[in-house]
Parts: sequence; C-alpha cells; structure tokens
Amino acid sequence: MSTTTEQAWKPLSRDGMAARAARDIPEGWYVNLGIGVPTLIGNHIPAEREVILHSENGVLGMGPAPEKHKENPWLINASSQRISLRVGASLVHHADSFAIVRGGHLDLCVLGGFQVAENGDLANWSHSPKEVARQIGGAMDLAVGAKRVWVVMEHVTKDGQPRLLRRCTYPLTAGACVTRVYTNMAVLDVTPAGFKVAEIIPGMSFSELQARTEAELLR
Amino acid sequence: MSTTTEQAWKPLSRDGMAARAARDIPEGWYVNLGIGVPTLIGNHIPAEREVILHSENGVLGMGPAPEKHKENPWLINASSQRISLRVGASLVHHADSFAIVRGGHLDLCVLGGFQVAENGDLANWSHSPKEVARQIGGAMDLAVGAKRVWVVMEHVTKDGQPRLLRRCTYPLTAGACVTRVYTNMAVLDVTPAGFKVAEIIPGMSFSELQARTEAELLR
Amino acid sequence: MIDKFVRSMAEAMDGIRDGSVVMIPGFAEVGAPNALIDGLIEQGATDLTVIINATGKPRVAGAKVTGFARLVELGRVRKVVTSFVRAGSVCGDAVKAGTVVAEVIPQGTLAERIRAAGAGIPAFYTPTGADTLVAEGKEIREYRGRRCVLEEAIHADVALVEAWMADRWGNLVFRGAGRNFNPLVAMAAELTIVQTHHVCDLGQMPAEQVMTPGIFVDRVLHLPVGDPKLPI
Amino acid sequence: MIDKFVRSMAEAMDGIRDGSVVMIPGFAEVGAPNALIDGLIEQGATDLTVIINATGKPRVAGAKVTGFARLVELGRVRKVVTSFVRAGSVCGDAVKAGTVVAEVIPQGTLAERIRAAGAGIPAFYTPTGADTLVAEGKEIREYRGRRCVLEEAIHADVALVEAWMADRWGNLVFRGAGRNFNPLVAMAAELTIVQTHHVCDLGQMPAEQVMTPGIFVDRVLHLPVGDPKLPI
Repeated sequence: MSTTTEQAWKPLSRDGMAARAARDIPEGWYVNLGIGVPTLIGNHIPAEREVILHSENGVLGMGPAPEKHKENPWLINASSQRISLRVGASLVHHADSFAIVRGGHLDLCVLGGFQVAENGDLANWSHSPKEVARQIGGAMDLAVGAKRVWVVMEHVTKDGQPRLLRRCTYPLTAGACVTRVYTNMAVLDVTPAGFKVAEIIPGMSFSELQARTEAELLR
Repeated sequence: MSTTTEQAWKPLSRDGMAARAARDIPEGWYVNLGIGVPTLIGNHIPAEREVILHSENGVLGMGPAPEKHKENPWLINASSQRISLRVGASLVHHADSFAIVRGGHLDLCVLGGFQVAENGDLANWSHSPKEVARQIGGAMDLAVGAKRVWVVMEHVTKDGQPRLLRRCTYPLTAGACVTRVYTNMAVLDVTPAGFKVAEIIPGMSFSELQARTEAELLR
Repeated sequence: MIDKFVRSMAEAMDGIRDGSVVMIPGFAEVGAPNALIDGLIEQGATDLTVIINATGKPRVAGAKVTGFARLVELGRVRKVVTSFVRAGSVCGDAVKAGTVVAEVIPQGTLAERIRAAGAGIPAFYTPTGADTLVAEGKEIREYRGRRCVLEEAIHADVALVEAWMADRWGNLVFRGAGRNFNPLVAMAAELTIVQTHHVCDLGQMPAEQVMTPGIFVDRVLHLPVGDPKLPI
Repeated sequence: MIDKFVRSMAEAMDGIRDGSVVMIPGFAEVGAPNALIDGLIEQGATDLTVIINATGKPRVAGAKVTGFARLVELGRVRKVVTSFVRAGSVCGDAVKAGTVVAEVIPQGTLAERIRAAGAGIPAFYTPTGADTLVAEGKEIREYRGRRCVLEEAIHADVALVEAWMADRWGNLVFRGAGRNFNPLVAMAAELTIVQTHHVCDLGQMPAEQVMTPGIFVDRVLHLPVGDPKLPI
C-alpha cells in the first residue's frame, strides 16, 4: 500500500466510535454501557430519544453528567463517576440490579473488548490466566445476560496486533455472546459464518480492513 | 379408670392452648403463627410485649384484628383475615417474605398438626398421598426454615386416636423439625430420646397422658 | 416517547395464544388482577397453564363464580401450578374430575421459582420439601448436613399484574399486602400486562420508592376498579 | 421494648472473633460502612475473610490508606471474595505478595450468592462464567441449551451495613445508589451491625418503604458521618 493510500482514511476517535454506536440505539431500549468508550455513548444519545440506561450498582434511568454544583454525592455509576437521574428513574439493590442483567431484561449491553472471535467469543477482562489483578466486575453477567452484546474497541492493539480473531487467546468473558462490533475502522456483525462487514470508514478499502484483521471477513 | 378420675381433669379449649403457648413467647421474637389455633395465639400476647408477627403474604409486624370501621381492605394475613399493622411494621413481596422464612430468620413458627412423631417429624397438610385436595401453603417452608417449630393441636383425634406417634402415618410436612408440642392435655419437648413431658393439665396423671399417646413419654 | 399505556382491554390482551403459560398473582382478593382475568376470559385463549397461588375458596351456593375459578369453569385451564387446591372449590372439583392437572408445591418454593426465572437462575437447591411427597422424582443433594431438593425456574408467556400506581414507563408501586406475587411475576414473563388503580406523571414516584421498575412491564391499562372485596 | 441501638463503637463491635467471615457492602465510597470498618480495625479481630465488591483503587502517592485497604495493610485479612482486584491497590499488592488469597468472581454471581445465603438457598445454577476461568473446578449442567455453573451461597459471621435512616426495631432505608449490597449482606450474616446517618421514631418509615426489615438487623449505631467522598 502506498503512503497516499494510507493517508486516504482516518480511524475514528474514541468519541467518534461512541457516536457511531449511539446512532444505532433506538428509543425505548434498556441499555447498559460498560466502562471506557461504551460509557461515552451516553453523551451521544439525544435527550429527547428515551433510551433508559442501566448501571450495575442499582440505577435504572441514568441521566447526563451533573453540573458541577448540582452533584448528588449518593449517585454514581458503575465507573464510580457522579451521575444524574432522568425523570422516571428507579433505584434497586445489587441482586435486583443483576436480576435485570442476568434475567435477560436488557435490550443491549455495550462492552469494551480486548479480543472478539468470529464465533462471538469475547475476551475483555484479563490478559492471562496467571494475572494477579483480576477485574471481572459485571462483564461476565452482562455478556451472558443481555439480549444483544455489542463491543466497541480499537480495531488493532497499540502494537498493531489484530483484535478480531479466529479464536481468542486471552481468557474468555463469555462464549459466543457478541452480536456486533464497532471499531475505529468498521462496523461488523457476528454471523454464523463469521464477521460480516456492515460499514467501513470513508477511504478505507475492504482489503485494507482485512489486512488488519486475523479472522476472515465477509462482505 | 373410674368415672371420677375422668372428671378430675378438663382438657384445654382452643383458646386455652393458644394462651398457654403465648406465655412462652418472649419479647423481641419474630414469629409466624399458622392457620387455625396458632393464629389465636396473637390474641394472647399482651400489646406491651413486643413480639413481631410475620405473615407469609409479606407482612412483618401484624397488629390485632382491626375495629369494624377501621378495616384496611389492602391488609390481610395468610388466613385471609383482615389485619392491622403495628407501628414499626414493614411490607415486602412474596420472595422476600419467604426469604425471611427459608433463610432461618424467624425465631419461631407455630403450626397446627395432624401428627407429630417422637423424632420431630410433622404431618399437617394431607391425610393421604392420594388426596386430591392438597393444601401445602407455606407450611413446608416454615417447618424447615424457622429456628424453632412448635405445634399446637388436640392431643388425640375426634375418634380418640393418638396424634403423638412413634412414626407419622400421614404424608410428612418436614422431617425432624418440631421442637415442642402444646396439646389440650400437655406441653412436650421433642428431645433426642423422644417426647419429654414438660407440663400436664391439672388433675391428669402421667399414666393417663401416656394412655392417650402412642409414643413412649419421658418424664 | 415511551408510552406503555394501552387504551382498551382488547389492546391489553392482544396476542395471547392458546397453550400459553400465564402467571396470576394475588393473595385472596388482595393484589389479584381480576379485571385482566375477565379480559382474558373475554379474549378467548384456552389450553392455558396457570401459575397461581390463590386457586380459590370452596364454592358457595348461589354465589357467582368469578376470576380464576371462572376461567377454570369455562374449561380454559389445562394445568395449574399452585401451593393450594381446596376441596369443593371450582379448581378442586376440576382436579378431582381430571379435567385440570395440578402441580401443588410449597408456597415459598413457588415464589422462589418465579423469582429465579426473572433473575436468570435456571435451578436452585432448597431444603423445603426434601423429606416429602413434593420431592418425588426430584434430585436430592445434601448441603450443610441438610437434604435439599433441586427446583427449576418457572417461566411464563404472560403475567397479569395489579398495581396501585403506574407511570408511562411502566414503573409500579403496590399497596399494602397487594404486593405479594406481583413484582415476581412481572419479572418472569415474556409479556407483562398491568392493570393499575392510579396513574401518575413520570417522576412523581420517587426513584427509591419504585417497587417494579418499568423494564419488567410491557403494557399498562388504567382501571380504577376499587378496593379488594372483604374475604367471606 | 425492643431497642437495637447501641451507644458506642465498642458495643457495636463486641464479640467479633478472629477468623470471622465479614461482609462489607458499598460501591466505591457510596454505601460503604467506613466508620464501622474503622471500628473493626480498632476492635482488633484478625485472620478475616472479607466478602466485598469494592476492594479499592490503586494507591495514590501521599494519600492516607483508609477503610478496607487499611484493614488489608494491617495484615488482618486472610482472604477476600470480590469481583475486582486492581493492580497497584493495597489489596492487589497483598494478593501479589501472597499475603491475601483472592477469590475473584462475577459481580452478579457475588450478589446472588450473598442473597442466596439470606434466602436459604444453598446453591444455584447460573450461565454467568460457564465458559470461563471462574468455572474451573465447578459443576456444569445444561439448561435450555446453555451451560450453567453451580454456585454456592456465601454466609457470613458479621455484616457491616451503612443506612440512611433507622428506627429502634432496626428497620432501614438507604439513600440513592447507597443501597447496593447493603440489604443483601444484612440478610446473609449471623450478626448484622448498622451505622446510620439518621434515626427516626418507630412508625415514621411507611411500612411500604422499609428497604431492610428489622428482622435482619442486630445492632444499630447512630453516626452522622456526612456524605460519601467524591471519587478521585
């Protein structure tokens, strides 16, 4: 590939990925947004579109970040950030909150990812079974429990290694759970046959995307 | 036994049994009173003794029967009788109500009984495995879940058959659960060795009580 | 704008199919969605499996048969899962006649099996019933020295719910002992239909006081039907 | 007269033994019983197993180590059961050094295992974690076409609870997102000790709005400690 071809496209920023995913969330859905880029999605859902955001710590109906002097110290989200409540919100305890998650009541959860395999396997909590720091949180519950699981992540690692794989090499969060992936280069659906490309960023070709992906892509 | 001996004692009435059991319930206990005679116990606990009564349908802190014109149509007990709430009462849903029962949080439940065996087995819901009408209700949960299970019942059936047995002949409610029995003739503790007589009604002898009991009684 | 209110009973009952599993809460008349049961009778679905604790009292001569008993009397119920079948009740007679199959289980196990469905727990162990007829054919395992029965979640196609107050998101509160099985069945069904005594604007229910969050609710019908009847 | 209020921290902590299993709720600083943790530090019990979701953030140079992290730093914790151990936190360092054993499990499984203990459920199946490292050594069974893991209840000797308001029967309400694990741990422990911001007369909490009924509570200490700190 020539230098000019390389310059023909620009990967999406973190906010750009969040905005892209936000476009696909319709009014009326109950949605959990994971830590990191997924949390940013909330900023890109217009206030007049009623999407009801869930947070693992017992909040259903999160509103936007509060203004500085209007913070309520008793309201935080699963990322420990101060939040507001939407009119119509409800608060429950942790078992009821995870009954919402595990009972299949969320229309969607959006998670960050380290790796996604072509069968929908997700790895997003650990780089190795030997790792001491283990940060599972609610990810395994969400990945198994939500009706749809979308992953938002960079298409490749900082070292340029692919994240969309034939098979995950990191410990799994859940098997065959991901239904759609939003990267900084493309939107891909997980189908029985593998990753199907729904959208590529302007200026990037299918083969350029494939070159950055270990799994075989379908058009 | 001569006729004069027979007349030397008088079995307790239903209210008498209830009053006797009520005497042994100390302040601060959380107690479920089953349908029938056990429900009458509530009338014999003085209002100033704070005993907190639970009902399976989600009521903790039942008060006395309401006055005629002060009935609240939204408040009933497990016997479908109108009730009042004590100051300090709380209301929960059915799963939380049975979490109280099954989680071992009640200090005591008092149940009616058909038969009690000397090892504490209780039969109080069915006369035969073939019976069509089956009325289990919360009895099995209560018998298994409460810290103590007392049974209040007539000492013998209407036909004079004993109810305190070596082994129950009716289908069980729960095994080895009963800790104490209040009958219209005696109070008996269930011990590892069998029924131990704690009290006999005035005028009745130990042998007269034994004559009306299939299981062997301990003094 | 999310609006879960429906305008008619027909709209509330739309799509309930023959052969459905239907959950009906209530303890005696308190918290029972009687108007929705009437709607279901009108709607016509048959061959139903009904999960209900309050299967009804013995028949009273001359008294009109209503609610769940009426559904049974009309031959619309194939099976009932409950903790109580009373001799001489409409349901008891149908069980005796063999026209309705009854699965009678402990009341706490019934509540927990419904909650389990709502919470994504396919099965759990409980000591309740372990030494009894209700354990027949069920797996037994010992925990902490006690025999426990393996019990499975009960899922439903439809739940009928009676609420005291509802808003357009389907947030609910219940009154007094009317809560009973209502919040549980709301979680355990594919389609949750609510009759509510009162309606409020979004935000009028304090967030801490919502008893059933709207995520569990699909349709709400405003029916100010009055207080539960006195038990006979 | 039932009166669950205690007058001093010493009275609140009385009898907690070495080797106890202690549950500590809270999500970040919200709903965390920090004053009671300080009381436990003072009281001296050691060799503790702690059930806690919020094991703490990475160390900040110069910042004072407080709460659960301080308990760990003092060498009083033998084992932690949690959903999160962060690299560079006091707890993470202790796990790395091998002085604390960590059982890290999914957050929903943690909540449900605590609830199960309170509700008398010795074990349950869940699909969460079935295809992962957390299922290692655990029994797997298939329900509705999904692999599920068998998980056991977690019981505790002691639960520390933070409430917003309490009465002398131990009825509690929580504020905002401060509810989190508080009602669950209150049900799952032999001894439940509460710190409350506010006290009210019996009957001032409407019966429908009580979040934790007093039956789950043993001791209450009135400590108006102020709002949770801002997350850093």
